Amino acid sequence: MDVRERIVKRVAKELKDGDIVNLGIGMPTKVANYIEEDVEVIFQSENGYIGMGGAPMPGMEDPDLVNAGGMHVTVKKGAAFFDSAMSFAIIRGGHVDATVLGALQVDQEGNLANWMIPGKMVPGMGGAMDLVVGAKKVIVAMEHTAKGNPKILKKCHLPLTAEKEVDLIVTEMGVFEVTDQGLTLKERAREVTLEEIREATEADFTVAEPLEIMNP
Amino acid sequence: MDVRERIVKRVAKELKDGDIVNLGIGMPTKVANYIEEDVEVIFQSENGYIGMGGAPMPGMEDPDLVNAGGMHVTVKKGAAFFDSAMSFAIIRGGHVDATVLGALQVDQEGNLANWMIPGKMVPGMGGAMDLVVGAKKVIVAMEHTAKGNPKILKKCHLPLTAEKEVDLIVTEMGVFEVTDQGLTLKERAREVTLEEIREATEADFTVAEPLEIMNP
Amino acid sequence: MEKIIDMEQAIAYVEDGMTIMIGGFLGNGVPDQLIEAVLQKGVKNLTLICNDTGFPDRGIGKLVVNKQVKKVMTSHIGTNPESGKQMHSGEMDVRLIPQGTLVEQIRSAGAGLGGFLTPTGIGTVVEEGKKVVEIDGKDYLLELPIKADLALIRGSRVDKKGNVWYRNSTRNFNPIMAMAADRVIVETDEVVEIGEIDPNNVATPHIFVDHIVRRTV
Amino acid sequence: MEKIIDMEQAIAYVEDGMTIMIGGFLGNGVPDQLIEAVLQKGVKNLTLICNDTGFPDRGIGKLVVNKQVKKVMTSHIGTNPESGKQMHSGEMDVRLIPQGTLVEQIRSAGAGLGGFLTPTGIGTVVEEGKKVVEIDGKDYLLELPIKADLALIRGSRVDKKGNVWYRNSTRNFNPIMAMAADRVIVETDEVVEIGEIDPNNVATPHIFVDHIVRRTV
Repeated sequence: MDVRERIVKRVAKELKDGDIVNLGIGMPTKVANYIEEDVEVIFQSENGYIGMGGAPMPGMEDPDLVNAGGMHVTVKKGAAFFDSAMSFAIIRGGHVDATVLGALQVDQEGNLANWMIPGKMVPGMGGAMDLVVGAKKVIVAMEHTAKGNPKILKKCHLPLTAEKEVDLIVTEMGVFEVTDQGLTLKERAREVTLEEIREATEADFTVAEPLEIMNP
Repeated sequence: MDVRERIVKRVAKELKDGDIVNLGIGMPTKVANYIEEDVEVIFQSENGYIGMGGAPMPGMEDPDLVNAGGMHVTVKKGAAFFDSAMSFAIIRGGHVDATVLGALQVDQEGNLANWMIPGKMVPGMGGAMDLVVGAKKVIVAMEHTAKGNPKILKKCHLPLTAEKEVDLIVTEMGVFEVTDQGLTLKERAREVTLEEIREATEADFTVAEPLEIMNP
Repeated sequence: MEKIIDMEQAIAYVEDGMTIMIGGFLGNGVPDQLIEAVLQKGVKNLTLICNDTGFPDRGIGKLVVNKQVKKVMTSHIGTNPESGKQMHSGEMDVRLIPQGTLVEQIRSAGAGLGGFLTPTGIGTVVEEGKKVVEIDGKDYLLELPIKADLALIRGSRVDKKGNVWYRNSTRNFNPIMAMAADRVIVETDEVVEIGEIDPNNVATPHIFVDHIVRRTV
Repeated sequence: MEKIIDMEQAIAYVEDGMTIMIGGFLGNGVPDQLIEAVLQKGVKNLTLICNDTGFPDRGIGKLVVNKQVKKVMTSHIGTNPESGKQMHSGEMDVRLIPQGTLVEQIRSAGAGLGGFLTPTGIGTVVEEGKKVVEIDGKDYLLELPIKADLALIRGSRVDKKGNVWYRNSTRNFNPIMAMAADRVIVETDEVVEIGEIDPNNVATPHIFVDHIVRRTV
């Protein structure tokens, strides 16, 4: 299983039947492909609807229907469209159960940085700041390191997306829960040792007892 | 012509083609009956629509369609319904050109009191406070006196609906404009003398030159 | 999840001391059958949030007459003399709120805002106890969000997923209240299959609706 | 009043230095033909308010590439490298605003509010220069209204009175911007007779729309 597949497969398990979920652009979008058969998740798209489905068959694209990444998608029966003010009322108002986003950095206080690298890459925050503040559960899905450097830090140094809002961090190496006391490693990937995780992680963390195996 | 008919007939002349107008409950509602043939006014109802028409034929009442007074009405072709948040966005946001309301008291600073008499009558303000603050032009339509006592005062003593928002006062005796300098009597009813108006009015006012005749 | 429940199941969610939003405007678009059930259940010490207290013999007003209401946040009580009587006797705490402010406070709660600045009420008794904020030389009142434990709303047509469509002036406060309560029960004239309401014409998206109760004739 | 005008009449309303809202989301629901006309007219020093700056070769982005934009208030410029380049060179003033805050600021202007309190942006650079207000122990940013001289929006179907209906995800910022500009021009795929859009399904009531321009194929 490749690294990204492992991550999104694990994230998918966090989503419960009936959950209203917003998936960020990029890797998080793929979470939709790994949701259990008997679990019905309602996907919210920040550009104005609930009930987002998968990609259309080639040639069946609807020019009036894109996701928040501008890609053509479909909607499921029972979908509902609305304007951006309502969309963000839903997001900021706590009506989204979970959001899954990538990160440049995340730290042991649950701070998240995922929208800019000063002087280098400034795409803008789009809807990310609202999502992270408003969603009941914020799941960061990312590779554990970038070019060998830890991304799970004691303290983010890139500009923040939000303060102390991250609840769960899922990487190819393991799963961390963010609590008021800091990070707890809840699961590790089968072939990775605790020592290897410590080496790849700058943040302090405690280890759950027992430490479960990720995607067993 | 009876007193109230004279008032609403004069108020109707203030409404211009294309104006979006909200009429208060009671006498102001009757203004709709006196609008010139070639003037198309769009009536807004605070309970959630534009394009309000007149009363339905007896037996043709739609149970799902009432005005802000709870009375059955009709809508014109091209009407649009919306929720109360949008209705008051329209009202407070300056999208209503004119509102016509009754008053218990109005004063020379343009203050209006029309929603309660402490210890006696406290119906609540409903949408009146928003309307008076939000409408571009606030027209008070009322009888000049109550049981012989002036209602146009130097200073309102009943609790205010809004401060300095009234633009025009129309009574059966005449028409006053409210300016930053105070009241100006612009028109008088044909059979009423200036002296009689002064006696029935507590507020100071100047008299326009020439003083026109109301509803000539 | 099955959202359609019967009146008995619905009314089990209503308890003494709850804060309840009730949709409607002077009896129009009011969930009367849910109100009737609240009346029959006889729960007490309710805090109601509603545009108006209706009429003594119709809708929300009956709860006032039956002395089930401890406090009401509303824009108008003039059509129900019993509300005024209980206000003056001190039996019921009546908070009169400008209609536009009331609906925006409810929206604010539903939209996760901490409040908003409105020009409405400046220079009036509505200002009392509130913070005045000057923006660009103009004064505004800071008004805070209002939420509820339960919202009882009325929809003209609801699909089995809970998407709601409203007819004519029955919409009023209903879609806004649906955003701002922990539990939302919609009373409807008509339940339709999922997909029968065009997704572009849904006024209350199904995620806001917990339960659907069909009206009985 | 006849609201249907042609592109030439529409574009006469666009002037140098104007503040213009443009609806759409990453090219979806964008009034491209109006944008094309603004491009052809070559007006300069525009301040744009829009969700994103689109793509270099499509929609709003072309105005950036053509250096007609002095300032932009937007939530995302990542799909248009030219926006980033002009931001870094100082040619264009880019104000990045969280999407939910941006749309609420526009609504706030349209709704006559003086601003609102949002938790979004607390503890981030978005906080800079803004007032922080604590409500019930939680911090919020005070965000102010944003209005425009002109809004260019896109509607799927418009009746001759100006009532607008939007299809699918093309709605986005369009109805909100229609509330907050002195003049609103809607570009549409389809003009229908008055009454053809069910009054219950109108998303932008006609009072917000000044002019209607038909798209040409």
